[in-house]
Amino acid sequence: MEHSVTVREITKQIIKRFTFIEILQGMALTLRKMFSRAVTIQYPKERRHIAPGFRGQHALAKNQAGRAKCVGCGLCAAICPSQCIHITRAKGQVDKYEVDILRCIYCGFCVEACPYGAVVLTENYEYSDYKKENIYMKKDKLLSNWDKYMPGKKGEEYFDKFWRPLSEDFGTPPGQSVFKGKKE
Amino acid sequence: MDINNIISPQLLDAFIKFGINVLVIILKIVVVLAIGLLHVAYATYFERKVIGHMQVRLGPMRVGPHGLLQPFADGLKLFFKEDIVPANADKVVFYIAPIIFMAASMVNLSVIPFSYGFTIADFTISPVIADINIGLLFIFAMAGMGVYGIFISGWASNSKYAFLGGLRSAAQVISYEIAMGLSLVGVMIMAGSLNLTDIVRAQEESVFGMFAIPQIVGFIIFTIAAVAETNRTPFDMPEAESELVAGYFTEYSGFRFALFFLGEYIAMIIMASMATICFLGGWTLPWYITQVVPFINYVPGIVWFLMKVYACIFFYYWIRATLPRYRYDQVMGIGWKILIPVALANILITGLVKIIMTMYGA
Amino acid sequence: MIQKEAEKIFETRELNVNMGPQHPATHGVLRLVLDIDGETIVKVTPYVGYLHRGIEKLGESLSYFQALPLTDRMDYVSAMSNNIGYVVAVEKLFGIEAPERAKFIRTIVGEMSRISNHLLWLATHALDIGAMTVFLYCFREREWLLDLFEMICGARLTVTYPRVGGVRNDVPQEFLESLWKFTDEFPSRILEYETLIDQNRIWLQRTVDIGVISAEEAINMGMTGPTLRGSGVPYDIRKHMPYDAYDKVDFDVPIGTKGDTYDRYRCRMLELRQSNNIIRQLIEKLPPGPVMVDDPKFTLPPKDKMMPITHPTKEIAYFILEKACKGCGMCMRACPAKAITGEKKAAHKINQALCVNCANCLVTCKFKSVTVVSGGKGLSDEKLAELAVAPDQLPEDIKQAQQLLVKQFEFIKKGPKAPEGDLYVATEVPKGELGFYFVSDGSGKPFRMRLRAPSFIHAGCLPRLCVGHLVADVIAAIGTIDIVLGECDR
Amino acid sequence: MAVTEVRISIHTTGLNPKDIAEKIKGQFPDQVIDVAEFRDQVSVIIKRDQAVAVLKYLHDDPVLSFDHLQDLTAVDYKGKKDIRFEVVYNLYSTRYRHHIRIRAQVPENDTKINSAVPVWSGADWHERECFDMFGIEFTGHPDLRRILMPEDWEGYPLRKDYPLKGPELDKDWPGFTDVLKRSKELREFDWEG
Repeated sequence: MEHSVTVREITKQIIKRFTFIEILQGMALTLRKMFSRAVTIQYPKERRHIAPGFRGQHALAKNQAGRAKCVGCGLCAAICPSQCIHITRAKGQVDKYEVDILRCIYCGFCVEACPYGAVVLTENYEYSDYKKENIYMKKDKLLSNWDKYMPGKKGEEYFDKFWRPLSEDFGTPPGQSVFKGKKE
Repeated sequence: MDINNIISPQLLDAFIKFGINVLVIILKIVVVLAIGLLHVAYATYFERKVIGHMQVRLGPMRVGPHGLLQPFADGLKLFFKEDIVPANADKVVFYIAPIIFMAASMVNLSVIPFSYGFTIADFTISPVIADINIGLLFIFAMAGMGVYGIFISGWASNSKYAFLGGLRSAAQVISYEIAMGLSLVGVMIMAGSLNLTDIVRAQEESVFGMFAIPQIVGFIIFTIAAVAETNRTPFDMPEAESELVAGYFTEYSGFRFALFFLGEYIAMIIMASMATICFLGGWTLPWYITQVVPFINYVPGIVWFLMKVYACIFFYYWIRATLPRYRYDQVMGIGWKILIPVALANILITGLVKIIMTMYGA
Repeated sequence: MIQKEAEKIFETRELNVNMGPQHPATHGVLRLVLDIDGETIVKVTPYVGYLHRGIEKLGESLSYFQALPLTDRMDYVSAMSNNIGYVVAVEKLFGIEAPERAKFIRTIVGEMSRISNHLLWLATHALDIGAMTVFLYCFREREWLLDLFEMICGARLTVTYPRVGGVRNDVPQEFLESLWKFTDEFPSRILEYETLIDQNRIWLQRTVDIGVISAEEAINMGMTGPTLRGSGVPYDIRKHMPYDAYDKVDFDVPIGTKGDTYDRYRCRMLELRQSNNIIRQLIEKLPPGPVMVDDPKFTLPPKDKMMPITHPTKEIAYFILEKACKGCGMCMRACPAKAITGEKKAAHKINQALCVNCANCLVTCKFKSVTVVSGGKGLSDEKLAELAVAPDQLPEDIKQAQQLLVKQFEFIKKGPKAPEGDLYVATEVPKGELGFYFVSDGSGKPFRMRLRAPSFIHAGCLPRLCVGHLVADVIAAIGTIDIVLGECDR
Repeated sequence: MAVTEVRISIHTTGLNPKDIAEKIKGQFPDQVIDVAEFRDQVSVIIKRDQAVAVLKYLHDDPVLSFDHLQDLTAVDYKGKKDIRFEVVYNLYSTRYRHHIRIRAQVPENDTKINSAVPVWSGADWHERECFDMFGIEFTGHPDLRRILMPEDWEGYPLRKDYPLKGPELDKDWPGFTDVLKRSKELREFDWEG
């Protein structure tokens, strides 16, 4: 019995060796894939779907009256691990709010730290430039980012969803995501 | 003054004939070079597209519709790129090496026939620049010359990566040339000639229609050796990008790099043509196809020739997309320990069969 | 004399090749100095440190909460696992336990991270050996996982998703469904990779018997993870010291026998399947519940409860009650707008024209003298004095908001204080054992944060794996130990 | 093929770390200074003279069998403790699954300790890193060089007295001055023109 098994094994090995079977299988796979749909996208023409809550370039939120929500408490600057936020205040308002984008590591801690919901990370990830000054974000640029990338309801929704933690994180909210069973 | 006083009419006729012949040859060279280079340009595009699609992506898409103008964009880029010569390079040799490599591959185009000759007025034009009787040997000789280009480029760069690439290449190309030569001896025995046109004719007249069937072993050995000879995956030791960065042309840039690049693709086309001519029946179709579908005879032979060549080139790309890379010692082992003995055995058997056939058959 | 000259001329020397730090196959900025005799390796000297950013030193000046993004940047290929390793260690240091649901989510994303890491490893390992198609097939699936990461935390690579005491936010329903679909399809995708390389004769020749290391030697050298298990040592921290939800799932650990490159490759391929299995089990069992530990000492307080003060429509003003103010000057120092004036030991005053409403005075005052006046913005001091009530008599929601705001400021400015002691916590990241050794002196920042990075140890094993083989095998050896230089150099 | 999937139990079979500490105390009574416990983890603080002998005992003893050196590092206790440095060994036994931490004290004026490479060859790079970051010399180490920092670096970065904002601009460290010079040159280049 054992003998026949080894003989069969050896025959199998010999057949494998001389028919290039595994190489032919691989080649069949690549040939098959040649006629399948490409998974890549043509970037500047097509863009990938960006999930809501994407951590991109910063923006300063505005309230309904169109004024900056930021009061300049400095918590974002305090939590920032790379120390890229600089704030000065004068005459009862925020005078300077600057984000050194090139230092920023996009951890999103500033959004989490802000108790006022004044700073957000937008979906903009294309901001390369030839000059450093153009990338250095000043207050007016940050405010215009809000109009540009968080128009209408989008800004409010952002705070509803991604301005963490909310009290539901400490409890069991209704409609929490759970496994709903295998789909047949 | 009478022209007849200076030169006799017969001599003039001969002179004119000679002149036209020279013109035809020059014309042929121009046509073959132009078309050849165009094919090379599109062979790169074809490669990128084929491999791209096999890897579930698209390949070049940006220049022109579906990236059709990509080869020209690449060429322009390489042409205008800064030509960097390493400070410690052996300058003269460094400059010569790509030229040798390129020339050695290009010269091969001259002996490749694309079709049977045809007659216009009095002139028989054979679609081959030099219809020489030792066509096959000539190609081997030139392929051997190409190694010099590779090796001295590796040496002259004065870079260790290039040097290692050059060494590997010299060893590999020389070993596989033997296997390739031996694999073709069977074909020579069967055709009884070294002239490439004659080899095709012999296949057309043979029972099998193409030598790939009776010479299956030789064909497989030739295919493997041709892949190794042109330094392509899975035998791309000399330029193994993940080991030697780019091998012997690591230090080359701009147009000199383009010469190497062109030379490599021309060598690939030559090898594909060789396979087509020696094993796949060249521009002819086997009788069992032409008999069944007679109208296929109206298609010019060159179409079949190009289709077969591109099928071979596609095969090159296909295995490149599928297989990993061998190690240097394993490549040499396959060449010397497997391919050469098998090729020798193939010669022996082919010779014996031929003797028996001539003794009893004819 | 002549003989000596001749000996000098014909002296045999090894060729000295500098591989890296810029080289397509050294997986980053690893530099290897190879002494080669022909193509045979005589000696390998690895040089690391080109990506040294001083994460251990940086950690000493950041609070436990702040240092989390640093761990993303160590092994950027599997940032999620590094985050989990960090938060597990810090949780143990603080002596807190994350809620059940958070643990499950962390285990799910940790295993996703393992799959994505192994996919990248397989892709680059195969590419190094020359199989370039596997590279793109692997990236196809990795892309799917990275998109899922983006769905839950807004970033694909440097995720910063787990938090000390839970995770940043709950996972959406689409995430679970998409992930379930992924686990359905993934086994067939693994088969695709294996069709291309698993039995391929070239692959076998390149990997079998290359870089063999015995079990005793491997463990003596400090190897961990699949690199060690390929040699046949059943050491997996997920089983030896279960953390998160690993004690609630059922999985096997692949163990090799020979300890060569092929065994390590097979181990990782089987681990892909096991991870896929673990994810499926966890999704099925995922319990409902909170995702953050409800203790404002360690976690940020809920934002919506602070709304009564922080919402812009409330138009609040801050006012210092003259009676309660002791004139300590704390608020004066804390005020970033320099709006508070006053003599020492006398009641201070907020200049409403300069005040930016930042609440810094509110949270610093120890004597409950700063109060909130709803809708008081722009009113005169006299009017405010009329409206102002003592903090104790404020409405309940504002009182709660004020307390939470104090917690928020304290958490961010000082950080939670850890108990004194030292602690070593190891987790199983895809590359091996990631250890965090904390020495805490009782302050909000670690006194010493030591990272035991698996890549660092594995890079040190390279000479042992390479010597005697050929140049091409160095590439296979670098691939098989699966190093990332960001983690190696820290 | 050769790789099999095995089931590993999650239950430990090892000794209690306190018992291990007792064992060490029994074997080397004059070497052990203190035993500290925090969150179920036990550290044995020892003198540096016999440190390697203790480690060798832990490695070779069949009951203990600490075959895996998890981590080797140092801590600078400047201003906190009298003896400034401690070299920390985290040991684990993959067979018995128990863990112990050995902390060997190294004084500031003579930062030397014997190398653990003969016991665990994996200690090689750890010790080099300790030397690089803390300046602790491991006697008997085969190849004690800087590993993460450049070879011509001055000072030991992870020591507590290492300046956080160094006087880099006054000093001519070539790596830094070159970068500064180059950045000045590049600034003059008009990228947009």
